[in-house]
Amino acid sequence: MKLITAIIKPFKVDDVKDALKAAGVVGMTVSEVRGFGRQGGHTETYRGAEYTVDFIPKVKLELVVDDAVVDQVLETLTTAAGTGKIGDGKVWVTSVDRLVRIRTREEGPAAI
Amino acid sequence: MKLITAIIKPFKVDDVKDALKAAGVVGMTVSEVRGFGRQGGHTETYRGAEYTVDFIPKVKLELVVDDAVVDQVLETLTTAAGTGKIGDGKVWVTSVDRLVRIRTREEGPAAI
Amino acid sequence: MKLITAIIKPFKVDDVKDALKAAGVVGMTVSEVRGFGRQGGHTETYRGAEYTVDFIPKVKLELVVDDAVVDQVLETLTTAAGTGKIGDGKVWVTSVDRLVRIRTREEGPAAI
Amino acid sequence: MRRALKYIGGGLLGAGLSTLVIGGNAFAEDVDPVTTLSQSTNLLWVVIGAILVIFMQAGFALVETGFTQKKNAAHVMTSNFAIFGLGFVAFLFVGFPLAFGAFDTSAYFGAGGAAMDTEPLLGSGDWAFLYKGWDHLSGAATPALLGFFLYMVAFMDTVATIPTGSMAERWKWNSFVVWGLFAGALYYPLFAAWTWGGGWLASMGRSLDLGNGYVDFAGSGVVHAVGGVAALAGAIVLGPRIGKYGADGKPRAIPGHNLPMALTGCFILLFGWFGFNAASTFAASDIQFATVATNTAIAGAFGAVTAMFYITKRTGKPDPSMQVNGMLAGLVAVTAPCAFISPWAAAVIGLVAAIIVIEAVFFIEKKGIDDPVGAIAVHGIGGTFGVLALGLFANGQYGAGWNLTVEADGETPRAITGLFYGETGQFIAQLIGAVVIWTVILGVAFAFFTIQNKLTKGGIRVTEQMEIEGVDAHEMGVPAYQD
Amino acid sequence: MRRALKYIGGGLLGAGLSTLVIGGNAFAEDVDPVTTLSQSTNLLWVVIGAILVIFMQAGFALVETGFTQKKNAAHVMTSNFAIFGLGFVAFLFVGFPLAFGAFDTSAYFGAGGAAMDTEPLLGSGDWAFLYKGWDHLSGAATPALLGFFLYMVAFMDTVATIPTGSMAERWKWNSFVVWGLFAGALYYPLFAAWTWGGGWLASMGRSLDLGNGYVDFAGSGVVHAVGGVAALAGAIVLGPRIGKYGADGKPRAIPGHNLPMALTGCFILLFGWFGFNAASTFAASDIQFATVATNTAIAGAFGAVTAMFYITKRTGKPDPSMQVNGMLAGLVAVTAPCAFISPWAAAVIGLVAAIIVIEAVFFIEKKGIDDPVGAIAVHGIGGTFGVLALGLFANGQYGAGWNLTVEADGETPRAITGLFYGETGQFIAQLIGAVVIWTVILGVAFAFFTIQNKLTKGGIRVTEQMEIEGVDAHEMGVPAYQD
Amino acid sequence: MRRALKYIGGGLLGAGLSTLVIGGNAFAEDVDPVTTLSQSTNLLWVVIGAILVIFMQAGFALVETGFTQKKNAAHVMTSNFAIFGLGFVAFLFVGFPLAFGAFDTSAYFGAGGAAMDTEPLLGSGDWAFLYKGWDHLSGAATPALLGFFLYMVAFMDTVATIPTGSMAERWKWNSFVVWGLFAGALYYPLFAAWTWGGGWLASMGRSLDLGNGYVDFAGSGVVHAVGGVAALAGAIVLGPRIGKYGADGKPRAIPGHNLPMALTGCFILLFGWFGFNAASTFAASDIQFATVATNTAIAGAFGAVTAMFYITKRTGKPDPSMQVNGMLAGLVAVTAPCAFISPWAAAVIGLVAAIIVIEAVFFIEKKGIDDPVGAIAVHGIGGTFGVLALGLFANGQYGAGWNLTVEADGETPRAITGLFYGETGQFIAQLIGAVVIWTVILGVAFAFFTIQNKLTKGGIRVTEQMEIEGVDAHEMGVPAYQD
Ligand SMILES: Nc1ncnc2c1ncn2[C@@H]1O[C@H](COP(=O)(O)OP(=O)(O)O)[C@@H](O)[C@H]1O
Ligand SMILES: Nc1ncnc2c1ncn2[C@@H]1O[C@H](COP(=O)(O)OP(=O)(O)O)[C@@H](O)[C@H]1O
Ligand SMILES: Nc1ncnc2c1ncn2[C@@H]1O[C@H](COP(=O)(O)OP(=O)(O)O)[C@@H](O)[C@H]1O
Repeated sequence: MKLITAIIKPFKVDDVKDALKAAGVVGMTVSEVRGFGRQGGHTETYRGAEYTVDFIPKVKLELVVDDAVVDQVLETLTTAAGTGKIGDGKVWVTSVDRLVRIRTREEGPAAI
Repeated sequence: MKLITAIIKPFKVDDVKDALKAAGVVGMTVSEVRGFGRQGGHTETYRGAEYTVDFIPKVKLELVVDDAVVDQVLETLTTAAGTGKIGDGKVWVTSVDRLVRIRTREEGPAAI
Repeated sequence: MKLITAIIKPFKVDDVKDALKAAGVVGMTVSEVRGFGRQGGHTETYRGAEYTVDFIPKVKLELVVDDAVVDQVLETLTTAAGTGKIGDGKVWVTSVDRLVRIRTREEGPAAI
Repeated sequence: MRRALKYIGGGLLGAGLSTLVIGGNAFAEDVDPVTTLSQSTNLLWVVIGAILVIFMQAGFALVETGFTQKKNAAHVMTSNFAIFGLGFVAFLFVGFPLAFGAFDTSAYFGAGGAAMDTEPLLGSGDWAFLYKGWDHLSGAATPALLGFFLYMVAFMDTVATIPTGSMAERWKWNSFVVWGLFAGALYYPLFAAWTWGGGWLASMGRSLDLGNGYVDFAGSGVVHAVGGVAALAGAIVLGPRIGKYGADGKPRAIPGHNLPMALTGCFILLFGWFGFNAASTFAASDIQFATVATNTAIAGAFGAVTAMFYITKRTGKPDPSMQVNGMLAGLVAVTAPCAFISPWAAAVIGLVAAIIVIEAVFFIEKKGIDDPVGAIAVHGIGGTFGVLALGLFANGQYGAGWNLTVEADGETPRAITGLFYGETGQFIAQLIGAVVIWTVILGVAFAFFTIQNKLTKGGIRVTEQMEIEGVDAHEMGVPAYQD
Repeated sequence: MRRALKYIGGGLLGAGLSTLVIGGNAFAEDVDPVTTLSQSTNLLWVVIGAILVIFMQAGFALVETGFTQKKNAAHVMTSNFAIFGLGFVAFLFVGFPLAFGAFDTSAYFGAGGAAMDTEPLLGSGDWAFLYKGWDHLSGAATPALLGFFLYMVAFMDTVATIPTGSMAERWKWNSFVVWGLFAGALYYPLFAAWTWGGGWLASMGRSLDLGNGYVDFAGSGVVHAVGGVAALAGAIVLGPRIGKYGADGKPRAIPGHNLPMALTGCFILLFGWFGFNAASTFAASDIQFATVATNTAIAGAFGAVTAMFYITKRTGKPDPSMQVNGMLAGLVAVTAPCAFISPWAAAVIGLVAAIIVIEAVFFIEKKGIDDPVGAIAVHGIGGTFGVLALGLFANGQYGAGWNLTVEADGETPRAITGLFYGETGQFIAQLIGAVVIWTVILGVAFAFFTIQNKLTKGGIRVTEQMEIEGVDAHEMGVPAYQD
Repeated sequence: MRRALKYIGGGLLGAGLSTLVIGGNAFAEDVDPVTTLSQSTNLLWVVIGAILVIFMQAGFALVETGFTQKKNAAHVMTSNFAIFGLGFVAFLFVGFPLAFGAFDTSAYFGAGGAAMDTEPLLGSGDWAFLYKGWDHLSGAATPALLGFFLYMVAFMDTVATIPTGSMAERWKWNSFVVWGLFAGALYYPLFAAWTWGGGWLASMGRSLDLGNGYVDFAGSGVVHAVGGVAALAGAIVLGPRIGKYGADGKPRAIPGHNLPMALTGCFILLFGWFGFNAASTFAASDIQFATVATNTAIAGAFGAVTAMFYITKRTGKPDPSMQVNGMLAGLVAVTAPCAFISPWAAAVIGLVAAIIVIEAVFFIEKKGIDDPVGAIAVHGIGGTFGVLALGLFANGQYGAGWNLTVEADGETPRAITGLFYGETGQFIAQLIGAVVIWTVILGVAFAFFTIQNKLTKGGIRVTEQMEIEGVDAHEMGVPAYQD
C-alpha cells in the first residue's frame, strides 16, 4: 500500500474530494496547512509597519491506497487540483508497511 | 524505526495518550484533522438551504517508535482507540530512515 | 527523494524558514501540532479545579528534498531550531517514492 | 405656522397637559420655568435616543460579520464601521438640509427648534419635494437644532448600512465608499423629505383626503424598506457569491463564521431599537413613549419565538440565524405602527412578520438573489409589511391631527385609524407610500448601482480570485483574525 | 388606597418635595403641570431602566457562552437568546397578571398607574398569594401600565435565563423551551407576587409586625436567589457533564472556550445593572436613585477586587473567571439592600459576597453538582446573602413606611432598619423570605425539572453521543464557528 | 460661595431660564417644586452619563485585546477588567477627596451638592493643590454627592486603563495591580485637583488674568492626555516587545489577533463618549448637552473618515486599525472644546486630529517606542491637541463666567474665547495646562514606573520566556481561547 500526500489550494478541496470519490476512493484525511514555495508570499502594511506573509494557506490530503490504484489516483488528483497557476501544490507517494482498521483490526488492503 | 500514524476519534485522545504512556511511549505528536470515509457525513440545513458536512473532525497521532515495539504499540493503540463503531479510524506504519533529536543531535533509537 | 519531517518550537519557525531558504530550500509545508514528550506538560487551576496540559504547541515542517541535500538540510534545520532546552523537538526522514508538481505534472527531483 | 405643527399631532394633541403647555409655548411670548424644563427634558430624551440608535451600528456590524465568512470578516466589519462616518459627513452637508430644512421642533424644544428655512427647495405647499438650510453648521445652530440633527443622522446611517449586508463578501471597498456618500447625501433624504420632512406623501391627508397622509412613526418604511430596496438593487447588480448556487442551480448554504457574534449583534439592535422607536415621540412629556417601547419589545419577542417554532417546523432545527431574522422582522415591522396600536396588535404584527420574512428569505434565494444576511427580507419585506400594518391596526387613539389633518368640520383633528377600525383612507396612504418605495426609490437605487457598475473600471464587484481568497487579504491588507 | 401606597414608602416619604407632590397627586383631582412633568420623567426613567435590564440578556449570553465549550457555543448562546422571547410571551399572558395585577404605580406615574384589579386571585388582605388583570393587552392599556410591564418583564427574563448557565452543554433544546415558558408564566410570578406584588411576605410588617415585611429593593431574592435555586435544581436533575469528574471522583476543570467573550458579558451586566437597581426607585423625582447607582458600583468594584486577590491567594493565579464571578457576586448581593445602606456598607457587602461566592463555587463542585458558569453560587448564594445583608446593614434612612408599615402609634411610618442598627424584626422578615426561597421555591423548581425529566422521552438531557460530539452539531444543525 | 460657583459658569449664565432658577436655588431659602424637579433631572442625567462612561471600560478592553496577540488575550482583557475595581477602590478612599473634596454641585443638584470641605488640604485661595473630605463614605453622603462621585470615578478609570494598552503583552500582572491603585489614589487626582477640582490651573483666569483659566470641558487633557503620558512613560520603561523591531532596527508589524473585536470596542467607546462629554453639563436643564453630543459625533465621524482616506493614501489600504484610531482621535480631541465650539469647528478638529494621530503613531514607532494599540498617539497627542484646540476655536458663546472669571468691570462674566476669535489669554492658559501635563505629570508617571521597576524583583516586565510563550499561560493560568 502507498500513502499519497497532496498539498493543494484550499478552494479545490471539494472538487478533489468529489473527483476521488468518483474514482472509487473511499477514505481520506485532510488538514489545514500553510505552505512556502515558488508562489512566494506578499508584503502587507499594518499601522504603517510592513510585515511579510511567507506562508500561504493550503490543504493537505492524505490517502492510503492500494498499490494498484496509485497511478489512477494520482491522475485524478492532479487533474482535479490543477489550475495551471503557480502554487497548485505537490503530491508525493511513500510506502506503507502496515495498515490497520481500528474498529475491526482488519489489516492490509482490506483495511482501506 | 517506524512512524506510526493513527487517525482516531477526538474524544479518545486522552485515553489513547494515557494507554500509550502506560505502555512506555515517551513522545508523540498530535494534530486536528478532518476525515472522510465510510462513516460518511451528514446534511444540514442553514437558512433553508442544504449543505453537506463530508468531513468529520478526527485527531491524528504520529509516533516514531523502535521497530521492536511496533506490535505492542499498535495493540495498545487500537485497543484504546476502539469503540467498535464505524469511524474509529485507521493506523498505518511507515519506515523511518533517520531520526534526530534537535536538542542533542542524538540519532536513531536514542533520539526517540 | 526524502521527506524530512521536523517538530519544532513555534517561535523558531521564522528562523528555521530563513535558514532553510538561505540553504537553498525552495519549498516546505508547515502545520500547527501539539506535542507530548520529555518536556512534559503542566498543571493549571481553573475555577479551583485542576487540569493538566499534556500537549504543548509545536510546529511541524515537512520538506521533500533531493537525497543529495538531506544531510545539509538536517544540519541547517537542527542548528536553526535548537535552543538546547528540552522540548526542542525531533526531525525524522522517510523515503519518497514519487513526487509530482500538480501544475506541470513534472515528476521526481524536478518537481521539488 | 402650519409647518410648526407638522408631525407633532401626537405631541400636541395626544399627550396630556404638559405637552399642551409645550404646544402653547412654541408661540407664546413669555416662557415659564415648567415649560422650559419640559422642553429641556424632551431634548434630553431625543439625544439619549440618538445615542441608542447610533449604537445600533455596532449591532448591524456584528450581525452581518457573524453571518458571513471568516475570510471576509475584516471587510464586512470595517464597512459597517466606515459607513457611519461616510454617511454622516454627506448628510451633514447635503442630506439633512434636503430632508429636514423646513422641519420645526419648537413644539417640543421651544423657540430654538424653529425650522431653518420654511420655503421648500423644490415644490411648494402640499407638494413639497426637497428643502434647504444650513444653520446647523454655523455658530447660529441651537442645541435644539443640533439635537434633532443627531437623532436624524442616526436614522440615515441605518439606511446606509443595510446594503452592506446583502452585498457583503464581494463588494469593492472603493465602490462601497461611494455608496456611503450617496446614501447620506441623496438616497435617504429623498423619501425622508417626502414623509418626515413634511413633503407630498405626508401631505396626502390634506391634498388627497387620505387619512393623515403617509404616517410612519419611526421608519418601517422611511428607514427599513428604503434601506431594504437598496439592498435588493445592490445584490442584483453584484450577483450571487461564487459557490452560492450549485451546478443544479440549487442554492447552497454558506454558514456564517461566528453565530455568537451575530446573536450579540441582534441583542444590541434590540437594545438600540428602543431609542429608535420610543424616542420618536420627540418628547419625554409625551408619555406615549412607554407604549411605544413596550409594543416594540412585544413585537420583537413574538418575532423571535415565532421564528424559532416556524423554522423548526420548516427545516427541523431551531436555526439560530433565523431566530435572529425573526426578532428583527418583528422589530422592523412594528417600527411604523408602534405608537398607534394596542399591545395585542404588536404581538400579531411580530408573529406575522417573522413568518413573512422567513418565507421571503427562501423566496429571494430561490429567485437567484444572494443575500448573505437576509437584509432584503428583514428590512425590505418586513419594513413594507410594517408600513401597511399601520394602515390595518391603527386604533385611532393616538396621533390625532398628525400631519395637520382635520375632519371635514375643519375643527376636529383627524385620528389615525386603520382598516380594521373602519377607515380606508389611511391604508391607501400607506399603500401609496409602499408603492413609491418599491418603484421610485428602488429605481433610484438600481440606477445608482447599475451606473456605478458601468463607470467603475472592472465593475463594483471584486475579482474572482479576490473573492475566492477572501477580500480581507486583498482589500484590507490584514486578516480579521491572527493565530 | 392601601395598595396605591404599597412599595412606595421611598418615593412617598423619603424623597423630598417633588415626590410629595406626586404622592399627593395620585389622589388629587386636578393635576398641575409640574406634577405631570414629574410623572412623565419618572416613567421615562423606568423605561430607560427597562431598556438597560433587557440588554443584560446579552451579558448573560456572553458570560455563559464564554465559560462553556466551543462545541456547544451556538446552543448556549441561542438558548440565552430564545429565553428572552419565551419568557416574555408567557409573562405577558399569564405571569404579569398573577404577580402584579394589583400593583398600583399611580403615586409615581399618575392616574394611568392604577392597579388592573385590586382584588387578589388567591388569598385576601395581608395574605394574598396571586393576582389578576389583563388590561395591559387591550387598547385600554395606559403608557404607565405598559412602561411598568416592560420593566417587570425584564426582571422575569433574568430569572428565566439563570438556569441556562448551570444546565449548559447537556440540556435538550425542547426541554429548555418548556422551562422558558414555565418560568415566565408561573415560576417567577410566584415569589414575585408574594413580595413585590404586595403578597403575604411583603405584608409581614403589618401581619406579623416584622419590620417593614420582606423588603428587596431590586431583587437579590426575588430575581437572583429565585433564579439561582432553579439553576441548582436543574443542575442536580441533569447531573454533571461527562468528564467533569475523574475516575477518582475529583472535579476536573473544563475551561471556557472564550474568556474575552465572558468578560465582555460581565461588563454588559455591570452596565445593565444600573438600570436594574437604580431605576427601581420607579421615580426620577426620588433622587435616591443616585445613592443606589453608586452603592451598586461600589459593591461590584469591591467584589471584583476581592475576588482577584482571594483567588490568587487560593490557587496562585488571578483566574479571570473568578474575577467575573466576584464582580457579579457583589452586584447580586447589593441588589436588595442598595437603597437602604451607607456606601461603606456597600463595600463590605461586595467584599464578603465575593469570598462567599468563590467558596460556594468550590463547595458546590465538591458536592458533585456541575455548574459550568457558577450560576448557583453567584445568584443563589450571592442573592441569599444580599437578602440577609439588608436585614443587617439597613441604616433606617430610606424607605420609611415601606409596605405601608407604621409604628405602634399608627402615625409614624416605620423605618427600614437592620440588625446592626438595633432592629431584629426586619432581619427576621428577610430570613423568612430566604427560607421560603430555599424550601418552597426550590421545591417548585426541583419538582418541575424532575417531573419534566420523567415525562420527556429519554429525559431532559441529551444523549451521551450528542454531548461528546457537541450539542451544536446535533441540536442547532450549524456550528457556532466556521473556518 | 465662590466655590459654589466654580465650574458652573455654563450652567449658571449660559443656559437660559430654568438654569437661572437652579443657580438661584442653590442659595435660596425655600425650594420650589420646579427647581427640585429640575435638580433631580440634572442628577439623573449625570448618573446616566456615569453609566455610559463606565461602559466605556468594555470598549477599551475590546480595542486593546483585539489589537494584541492571541497568546496574551486573556491577560490584556483581564487587566482592562481588573483596573475598573482597582482604580475605583483607591479613588473611593483617597483620590476623590484629594481631587474633589471642595467641589460644590449645589447649583446643579441643590443643597445636597454642598462641598465636603471648602478648605484645601494643600495650598489656599487661587493656589490650591489638593483637597479633602470623606462624607461620601458615611451615611451622611447625599444622593447628589454620590451621583457626582460615580461620574468622577468613571473618568478616573479611563485614565487608569489607558496605559494597559501601550504596555500590553509584556507587563507583569502584579506590577499592573500596583499601577491601578496608584492611578486611582494619586496619579489622576493630581491634575484633576488642579483643574476640575478648582485648583491653581483652573484659577489662572483670576490669578493671572488668562482667559477663564485652564478650561477642559470633559477631559481631553484631564483624562486623555494625562492617561496618554502615563502610557508613554510605561512603554518607555518596559521597552518594545520582542520581535517588534527587526535586526535592521526597523519596526515590524505585529497584527492584532481579532479586528472585529477591536472595532466592536470602538463602537462601544463612541457610544459611551456621549455620556463622557454630553453629561459634563452636569445639568439636563443646560440644553448645551445637545450641542456637545452633536459636536462629539461630528468630530468622531470626521476623524474616522479622514483616517480612512489618509491611511489609504499613505499605505495603500484602508487599514481598519487606523480607522479606529482616527475616530478615537476625533473623539479625544473634541472632548475639551465640545461645548464651546461651532459644528464646523468640530469637523475641522476631527479631521486634523486624525491626521496628527496617525502621523504620531508612525513617529512614536520610529522612535523605538512600542505601543501595540496606539494609546500614546490617540490619548496623549490627540488629547493635547484637544486642549489647545479649545484655545483656538472657542467661539465665546458658552461658558461665560466659567471658573468665576469676570471682566475688568468686575460685572460682566468673562466669555471663553479662542485665538481665532481674537483672544490670546485663553490659549495661553490652555498651553500652560498642556505643558504641565507633558512635564510635571509625565514626570510623575515616569518616576513611578522607573522606581517600581527598580523595586520590583526582576522588574515590571515579564521574562523573555513568558513573553515568547504568551503571558496568558504563565500569568493567567488559563488561555483566552480553548478549542
Ligand atoms: N519541497 C517541498 N516540500 C514540501 N512541500 C512543498 C515543497 N515545495 C512546495 N511545497 C508545498 O507546495 C505548495 C505549492 O508549491 P509552490 O512552489 O508554491 O508552487 P508549485 O506547486 O506550483 O510549484 C507550497 O505552498 C508548499 O505548501
Ligand atoms: N484510505 C484512507 N486514507 C487515509 N485516511 C483514511 C482512509 N480511510 C479512512 N481514513 C480516515 O479514517 C477515518 C475513519 O474511517 P471510516 O471509513 O469513516 O471508518 P472506519 O475507520 O471504521 O472504517 C476517516 O474519517 C478518515 O479520517
Ligand atoms: N517518539 C516521538 N514521535 C513523534 N513525535 C515526538 C516523539 N517524541 C517527541 N516528539 C515530539 O517532539 C517534541 C519534543 O520532544 P520532547 O521529548 O518533549 O523534548 P526533546 O525533543 O528535547 O527530547 C514533542 O513535543 C513531540 O511533539
